[in-house]
Amino acid sequence: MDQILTRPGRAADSLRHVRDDFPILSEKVHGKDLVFLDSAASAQKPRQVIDCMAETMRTQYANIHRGLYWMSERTTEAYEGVRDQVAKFLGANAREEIVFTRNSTEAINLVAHSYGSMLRPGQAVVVSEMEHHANLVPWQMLRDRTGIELRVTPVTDDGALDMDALARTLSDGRVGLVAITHMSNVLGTITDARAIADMAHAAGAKVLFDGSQLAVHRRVDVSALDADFYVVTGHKLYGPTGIGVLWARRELLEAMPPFLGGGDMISTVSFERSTWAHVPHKFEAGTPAIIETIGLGAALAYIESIGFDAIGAHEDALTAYALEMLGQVQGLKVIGTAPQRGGVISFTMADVHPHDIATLLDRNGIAVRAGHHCAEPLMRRMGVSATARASFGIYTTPEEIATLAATLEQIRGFFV
Amino acid sequence: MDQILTRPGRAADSLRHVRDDFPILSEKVHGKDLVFLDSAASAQKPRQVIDCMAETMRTQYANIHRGLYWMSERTTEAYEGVRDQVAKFLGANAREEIVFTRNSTEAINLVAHSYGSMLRPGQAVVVSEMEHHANLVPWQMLRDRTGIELRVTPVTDDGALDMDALARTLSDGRVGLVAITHMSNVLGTITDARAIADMAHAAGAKVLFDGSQLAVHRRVDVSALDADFYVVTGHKLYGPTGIGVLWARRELLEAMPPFLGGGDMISTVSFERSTWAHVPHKFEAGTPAIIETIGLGAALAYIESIGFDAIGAHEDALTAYALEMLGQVQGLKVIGTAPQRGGVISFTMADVHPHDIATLLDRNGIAVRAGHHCAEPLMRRMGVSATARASFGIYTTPEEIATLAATLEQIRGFFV
Amino acid sequence: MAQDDLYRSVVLERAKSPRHAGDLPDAPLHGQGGNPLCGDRVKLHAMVDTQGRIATLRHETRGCAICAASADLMAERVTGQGRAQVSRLQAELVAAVETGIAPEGLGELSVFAPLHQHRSRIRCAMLPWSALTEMLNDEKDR
Amino acid sequence: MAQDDLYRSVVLERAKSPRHAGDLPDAPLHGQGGNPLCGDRVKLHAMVDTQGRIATLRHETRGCAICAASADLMAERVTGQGRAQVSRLQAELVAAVETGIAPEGLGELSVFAPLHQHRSRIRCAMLPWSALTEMLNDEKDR
Ligand SMILES: Cc1ncc(COP(=O)(O)O)c(C=O)c1O
Ligand SMILES: Cc1ncc(COP(=O)(O)O)c(C=O)c1O
Repeated sequence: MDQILTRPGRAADSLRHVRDDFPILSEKVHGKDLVFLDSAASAQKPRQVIDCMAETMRTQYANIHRGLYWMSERTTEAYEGVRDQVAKFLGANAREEIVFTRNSTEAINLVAHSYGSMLRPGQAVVVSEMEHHANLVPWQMLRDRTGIELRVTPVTDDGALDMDALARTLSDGRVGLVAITHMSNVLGTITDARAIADMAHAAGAKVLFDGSQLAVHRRVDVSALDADFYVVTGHKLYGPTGIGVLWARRELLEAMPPFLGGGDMISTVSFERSTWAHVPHKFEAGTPAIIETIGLGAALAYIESIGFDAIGAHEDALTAYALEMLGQVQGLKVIGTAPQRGGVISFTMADVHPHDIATLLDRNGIAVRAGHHCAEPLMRRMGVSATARASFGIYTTPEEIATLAATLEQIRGFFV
Repeated sequence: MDQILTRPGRAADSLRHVRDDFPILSEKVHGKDLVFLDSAASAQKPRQVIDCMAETMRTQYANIHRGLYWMSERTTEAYEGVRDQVAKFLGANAREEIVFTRNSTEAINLVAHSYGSMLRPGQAVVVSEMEHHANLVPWQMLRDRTGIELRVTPVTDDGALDMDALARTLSDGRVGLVAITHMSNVLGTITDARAIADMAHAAGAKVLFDGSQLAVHRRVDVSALDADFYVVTGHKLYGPTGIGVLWARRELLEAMPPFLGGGDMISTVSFERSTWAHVPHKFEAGTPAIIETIGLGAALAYIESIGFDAIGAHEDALTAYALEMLGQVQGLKVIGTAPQRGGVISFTMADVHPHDIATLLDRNGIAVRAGHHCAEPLMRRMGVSATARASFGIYTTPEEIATLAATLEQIRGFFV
Repeated sequence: MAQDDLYRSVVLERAKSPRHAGDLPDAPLHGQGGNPLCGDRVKLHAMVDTQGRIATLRHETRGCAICAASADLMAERVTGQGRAQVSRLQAELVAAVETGIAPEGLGELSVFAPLHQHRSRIRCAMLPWSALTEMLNDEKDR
Repeated sequence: MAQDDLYRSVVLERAKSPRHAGDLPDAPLHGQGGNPLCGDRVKLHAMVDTQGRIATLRHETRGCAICAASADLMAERVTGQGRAQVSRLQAELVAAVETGIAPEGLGELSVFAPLHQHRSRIRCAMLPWSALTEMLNDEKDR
């Protein structure tokens, strides 16, 4: 294991300079160089984002939308400018289709509350077996509130979405919404969103994609996917915490009742009744995460400056390399081997508990996640109680993956 | 008006050094020194907060709660440490009573959805005539969803809460919750929260205080107030956007159903059903505003380092001075003259439209708010369609107030 | 503070003593516009000549000085003009408030150009114009 | 990576080949504890002597090495001890994992002290102890 088998070449190396943009990557952990392989949980932040947020607070900040003065107008412009940027980033038709939320979770809850209230008992929502709790629990809660049906469509043993089974799930025409991940945070599987959208639409259902993972690694084009709802979360996109995005077709947003009430989402208010602002403001109650939204803008600009071609090539090369390297570790089993996949690799290693793997890796400066990854039902489906998971970002290097594999080999040595 | 009548003395000057902590205060606007008098909409941020957030992202960041590695554990500690800090800041009995939200608006919506779902038709929620939309619209939406009654309790002509009327509103014993501001963002009125709580409790109702404004200016002690719910918002507390707080009695939080579903708020999940985490985590779904929460901790530490004694003395002196100075401006009328009041002053000036006042002040570098201040029904109650509003923070100086008054006098001169 | 270049005397005078304010009960054309955010309201009443040109325009404006002056200056300026000219003028005014540079021929309306530094007030100046355009379009559709 | 000081051989050995694992079907005392987050589960079975001291303790542990080793070392250490001694030991172990410094007399249990650098794993080591305390308290309350 000490010899490196197939070092990815140019593709993976081309992003080497981006490491300089991430100050945290030069930190030490337990006296070792940090090897951060938990980007799927949350990515690190480039100085472009950090500096943008700090600069905003230092020189150009005030509450937005209602201020009739310079600072407020400039901050409003910066905030609303990010809406344009996000619309472009996701391939949306109009800026009005972009609603800012705290994170993906809130975006999905917004849809579950608002669009969900338009579903009628007898109608069903379909989720898949590989959903993150964020795309399962809100629908369970909707079911328990309103009496709609919740259907779970299966994955195959290698962790792909079972498209035949999905067709059967949709066949009775009672499905109102299909809510499925665009990339699994456990298996790394990338689903065929366009095919899912076509099937859903043919069955008269709307479709929501949880793009929390995918949007970090591939260009999203909601128009090309023919999606109805799409959610992403800023902190995985190298952006700040506290900011996420719901994209939805304008006519859906217009038909949907508001979710949270308060300032900024109203048109007029009297004690008796209130009328709602136009979309997207109808869905943004109260003072939003202004600084974080502006920080998200910096993150998207940063990603665009690298480009998804380079990002995709880098991560594909890394993933192939990692699968090969990890495949050499004795007793290591990768959970999730669908052909379409990204740089999120879950694994078990012989009898070593994933928590012990994570702690022992951490003692060597290597950060991986271990547990159920907020996907408990998927764990049961795959026949494991927990996995360890390494996930990659634009700053991940082949050397880091080699270090991971070598350290895993040593850990295994401890336990035999 | 050029001579300064009663310059506040030591009290108001004692915080002069804090201006150095706020980089934005040395910015220019339209070529003039910025005079920022819109802190009630959102406060500026001290470098202690800016640096803390930047430093967190530079050296110590990872997703929290589920990470079994150093970076995640340290970030979790920092995040959960702020919960202790907030509990202390608000005089809570236990850290478990602190729920992090995006802002006050979301905190109130959380209560309206969750506690609100436990109210039964026939029961009523009481709000006052001086509520911000954030503490009115969520209750209207609850009423429209569930059929509870919404009652509005009046204010007196000077803008105090009419306590006799409140007593009558409560007298039929059907009120489940009284939701009232602790300080008006328009009138500056500070309500007698303890007396309101006693009346509510005597009538068998719970009580929620909207502390968005008050907590910035006075020490809050939820135990001494005998409150049941209390909300604050970080961005007014010199902290980041994207972070707010709901405090609630533990037994209430435990009895309440969750609001948003997703990761981190569950105990176990299966496709059939899920069980909820302990409070407060039951109410914090998904990746929270980690960096903003840590930034809020820095803001609270900053406030505590100055102390509410100094803050109160400073702001009381400023407010008295401002009322005197503004009182000298011809045609200027202060809206809201309750005896108990803080540093938020709404006014009209002869026939000059508040929007023209705001723009003309802005051209002189002075930022005030103008409009309905997210309190449209209160505007109607006070017989105005809009007001201009100057509001003060720890960095406001008597000179700034003198500049405001002198500039208003000039503006009035234009219009006669 | 010297006499302010945005609130120049023409704006203040027109706001205080409008020359084209009032009702035209017998006029065939009526329009209105409002901005719920700031409470500005404009009502328009117009007579049109046989060629479709505005013969008389009166406004009733409740709102800020920018809006009131804009309505009054608009009434003056569009008198004798047809729909095409109105929409060209409106476009020029938009250009002026967006850039701060008044196109040639905007005349007194160029007093609003400094609004480009006060973006939240642009709609105050534009409200009478959008009400006018809407009224003329309604008339065409009839 | 050298042999790791947290995962010292005693931890690995006890996790792999526990000396006190198993059931005690006829035992009067049974307890259990679990951590839903990581799936660790501990079942305890105990005989108590006439003075209330633990005569035999067996554990059935499913979970990580830290938890399994902790259960086994605990079973060994508390045999012959009464409730007061158990709770003193537990307190000492807490002090060790919180500070990284093992109090005198903690003996082999001090192997867990490095957990103070791995705070998320502390509950793995403490799970058997909280199950034990709960079992002994239940017995007292009966
Ligand atoms: C009294 C009052 N309540 C509620 C709010 C809403 O605060 P936020 O927008 O941060 O949710 C505000 C601030 O605008 C306020 O002044
Ligand atoms: C696939 C997927 N969906 C949803 C989420 C939830 O994201 P957030 O916690 O930012 O709301 C995550 C991240 O944990 C995820 O990986």
